Amino acid sequence: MADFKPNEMMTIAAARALKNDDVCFVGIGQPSAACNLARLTHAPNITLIYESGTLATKPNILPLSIGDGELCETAITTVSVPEMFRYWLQGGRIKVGFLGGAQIDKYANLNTTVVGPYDKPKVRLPGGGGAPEIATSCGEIFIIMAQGKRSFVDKLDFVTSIGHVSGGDSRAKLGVKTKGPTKLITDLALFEPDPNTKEMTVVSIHSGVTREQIQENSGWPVKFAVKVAETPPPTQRELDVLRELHARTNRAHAEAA
Amino acid sequence: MADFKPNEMMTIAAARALKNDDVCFVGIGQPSAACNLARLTHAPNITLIYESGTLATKPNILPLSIGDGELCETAITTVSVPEMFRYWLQGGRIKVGFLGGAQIDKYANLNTTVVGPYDKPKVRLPGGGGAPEIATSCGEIFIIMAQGKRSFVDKLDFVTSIGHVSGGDSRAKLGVKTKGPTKLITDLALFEPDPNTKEMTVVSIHSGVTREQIQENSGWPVKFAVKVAETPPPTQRELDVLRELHARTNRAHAEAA
Amino acid sequence: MARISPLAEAIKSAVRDGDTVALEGFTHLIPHAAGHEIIRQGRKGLTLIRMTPDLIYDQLIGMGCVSKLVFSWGGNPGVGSLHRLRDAIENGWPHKLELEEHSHAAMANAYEAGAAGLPCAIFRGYIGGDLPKVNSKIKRVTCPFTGEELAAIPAHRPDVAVIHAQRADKAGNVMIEGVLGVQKEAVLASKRSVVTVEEIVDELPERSLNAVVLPYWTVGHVVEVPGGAFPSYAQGYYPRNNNFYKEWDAISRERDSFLSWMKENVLAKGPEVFARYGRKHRVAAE
Amino acid sequence: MARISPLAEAIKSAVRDGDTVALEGFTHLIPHAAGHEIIRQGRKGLTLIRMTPDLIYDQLIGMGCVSKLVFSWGGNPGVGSLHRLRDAIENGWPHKLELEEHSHAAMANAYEAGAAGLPCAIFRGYIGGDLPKVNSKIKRVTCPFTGEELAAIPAHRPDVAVIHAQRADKAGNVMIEGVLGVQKEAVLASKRSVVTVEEIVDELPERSLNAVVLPYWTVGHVVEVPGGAFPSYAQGYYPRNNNFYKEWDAISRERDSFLSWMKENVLAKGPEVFARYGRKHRVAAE
Repeated sequence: MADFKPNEMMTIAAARALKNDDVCFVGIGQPSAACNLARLTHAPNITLIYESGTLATKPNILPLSIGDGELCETAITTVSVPEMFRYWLQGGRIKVGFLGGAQIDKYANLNTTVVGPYDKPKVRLPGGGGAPEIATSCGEIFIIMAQGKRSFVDKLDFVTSIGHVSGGDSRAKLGVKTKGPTKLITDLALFEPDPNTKEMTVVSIHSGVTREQIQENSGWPVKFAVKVAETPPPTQRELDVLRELHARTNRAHAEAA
Repeated sequence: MADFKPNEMMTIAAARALKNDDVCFVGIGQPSAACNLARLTHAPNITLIYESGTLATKPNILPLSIGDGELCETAITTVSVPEMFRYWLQGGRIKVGFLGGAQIDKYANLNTTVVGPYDKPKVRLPGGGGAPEIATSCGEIFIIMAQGKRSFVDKLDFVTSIGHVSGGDSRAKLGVKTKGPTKLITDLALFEPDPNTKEMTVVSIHSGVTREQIQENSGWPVKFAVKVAETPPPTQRELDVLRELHARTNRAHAEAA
Repeated sequence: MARISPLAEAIKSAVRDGDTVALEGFTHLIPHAAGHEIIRQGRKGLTLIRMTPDLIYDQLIGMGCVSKLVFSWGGNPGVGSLHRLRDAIENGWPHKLELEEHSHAAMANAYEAGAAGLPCAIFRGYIGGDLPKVNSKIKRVTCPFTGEELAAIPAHRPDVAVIHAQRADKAGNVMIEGVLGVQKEAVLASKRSVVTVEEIVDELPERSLNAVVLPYWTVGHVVEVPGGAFPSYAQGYYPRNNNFYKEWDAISRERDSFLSWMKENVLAKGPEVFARYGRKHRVAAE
Repeated sequence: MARISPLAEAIKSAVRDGDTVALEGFTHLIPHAAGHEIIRQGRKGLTLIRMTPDLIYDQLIGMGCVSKLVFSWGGNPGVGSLHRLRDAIENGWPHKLELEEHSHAAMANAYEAGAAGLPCAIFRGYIGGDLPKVNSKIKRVTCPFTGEELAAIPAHRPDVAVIHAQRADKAGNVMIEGVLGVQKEAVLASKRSVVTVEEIVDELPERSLNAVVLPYWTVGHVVEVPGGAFPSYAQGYYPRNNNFYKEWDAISRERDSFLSWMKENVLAKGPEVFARYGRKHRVAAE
């Protein structure tokens, strides 16, 4: 078995969740790495859309920002940002939206706004960006976040974008017709919402990780599914493609300086 | 003095009303001829916009339709029709809008919808097209129409687009901030709104035309300004440019067939 | 998801009796060949939407395919009346035609809202005129910040959009250039779509970074019909045949001359007759 | 009406103390040189609008030009925090900063509505989250046809828009390619505008029939500032300098290092320093 880092497992597990005919709204960082890894391995025709307006882009290196020239040059076309949010996101043309955040709760609501009170924050975070409407307009949401007690919290300081709200049918009761978070991929495990309570529940534990580790890195009593699988470890090919993608990216960014 | 037709006088008088720095929303037919005549004579930098989305177009021949290829090829760019109506017309970026109609009343309200009752029309006309919002969104409106008892009527069968409504401040009372019809150019005379009543009033009579002719071809008792000018007859150059434009247009349309 | 199909199959699969259909095109790229196929297949009870219904709508109405028209300007541009449309409204021939009449601004906003997944559009319009008296779909919404009353209309959400474009690639990505009209919005607002194109190419040619492209997963049937916009035009391929528009006035004026023209030129023919108009007129980038 | 001006004159004439200013750019074409000129001229009490305030806003805030920020995502993309923005919010340094916080969808719609001359925008958004609790500008409007509650926000109508573009012609027609962001909307929504460009050419080059062009009568000052987007990029001219974005993290972390960098690189310099970044990187059509 190849040697791998938890972070690599997280990216690879997220990539595996994507299908060849998916249309994805891609965020910068982990989501971008996962989506492009999928495209470079099992999902060559996956459609990647970045909120800067680039449609069906096929970057050779990972962008640092959401609107790097590489994304535009390899896209089928680039639309304005108002069009992106009106025709493409709100128009219901995105199947999978990727989100992350500084804090998540057990219903996969996310906070990317503040730690502490809004008016007197302890840490001011960047803010919602596209997330509030990505969370409700995409067909379903995948969340990628490394686990830890400061990020997996019992109560969010601020709800930037909703997941399953307070569980059960509370999301649907707000008039939202999309599925919301269907997968939460961490560095330790894969969570999916319980069909009834909608609480994010561990369905697969990454190779070499224990239940105790998952609990220690969560701020609430974690639920485990009746049948919990073991996430297959990264294949050599997955690791090679991911590492080469990162190496290529680093070389390109260094050259451009 | 050159020999000319009333129709030519009408087009030329309309062209003269346009200035080099005007931005015009151009309709097909007489307005298009007048605007391009202005461009080819005293107003070479006039900006012509057709509702098909063509911005700052400089057609060499007159288009038959609002979206002929000639308009697009000579434009600085062509935008979509939703953008045209949202950013350009409603956005307040058009100074002069040209309108015509099947019927006009003394306050320059226009009917291009039906003759007779709406539900059981005697003659079904094409309808409003862009007119309802051109009439209220452009800085001011020029109307070109040949006079006659069937078109210059006491009461419209249908108000497709408003002019000065029922006169006085009735237009402003509807919340409309633009000027409305400031010129009505006919084959016989030039009308402008009375500053108080807003009734369209003859301010200039075309060369060779009598007050009686104007009255005979109007369905209401026509008001004449205190000082009525005589419209200078077409110059030879105006006639030459207009006739050559029409001839070039006819040759091009015949060739394309 | 784009599927490359023959025209008859595309229309059969996408357009059903009673559907709401938008065959769009603002002078440019009007889908005449697709409209003829709808007539040949004898569709009935259609609600047709279009900003500028012209010859192809005159033909669909005259052939009895249409029960309702949603529109803002119905004429033969630069020529005059649409005689079949008038005959339907004024005399109920071949049968009664229900009208839902708007302004261009309203129609453009309704398509835009449909593409944007909204239930309605708001705009500054319909002030003072009579159209709101005859169209119950025109309402008012008050701006919660300024108190201004704005016009509100329902979004267009057709069952089917039918458009013509210059080209598609083999995956079904469709590229449009020139006078764009509301075609992109019409396709994005519709449940299904049929896109006829001048040519299907291996890959879309070199293009602007911001070219107007409908990606393959947003379109339905893609059909190669060279010349399929005639007598409208395809920028870069062939010009508008203004003479045919003038000739249509005489052809369509009487019911008999109309019917015999339709029989000879539409019912007895197939989409292949359009190919002779589809010659390349000039290169696209010129 | 476009006027070709030097940068200092353009900013002096267009941007006044207390103005609402949108220096827009979505990663691409961020008007850094123009922002530096605003700092050099010592503008105070500005309300800055931008979807993605990044380095240039960090600089304007840290230099005390800004009293209010209207935004949806304030960070150093792919790197981390904006330390000057955080210092202003968390510690009130150099003074208190009022926030009006939105989502991207809201901001994009607010610019779009501003460009369209509307008082407000409606969209499907802000469902369930906490932003409406801290932003009183977020209201609801009910669709008169379906009863659906939609989010409503006031249109952006800045006093001034400041953008950077690839090129303008001598008349002042401005052409933009690549990642477009909301720049066209920002200019159309604003009372005044300053457009810096990589180059002013005799005539706009051969372009797509649907190229993104702001015609001369819709823009204010046009200023040639080669390299004026650095460390952002200008598609067709030079790439994004990702390393500078990373370096900014260290420069801006402490007040002292920030102030000395600003003194040396902004206050003591002029727009001509950007020219060395403005080399042609590749041709536009590639």
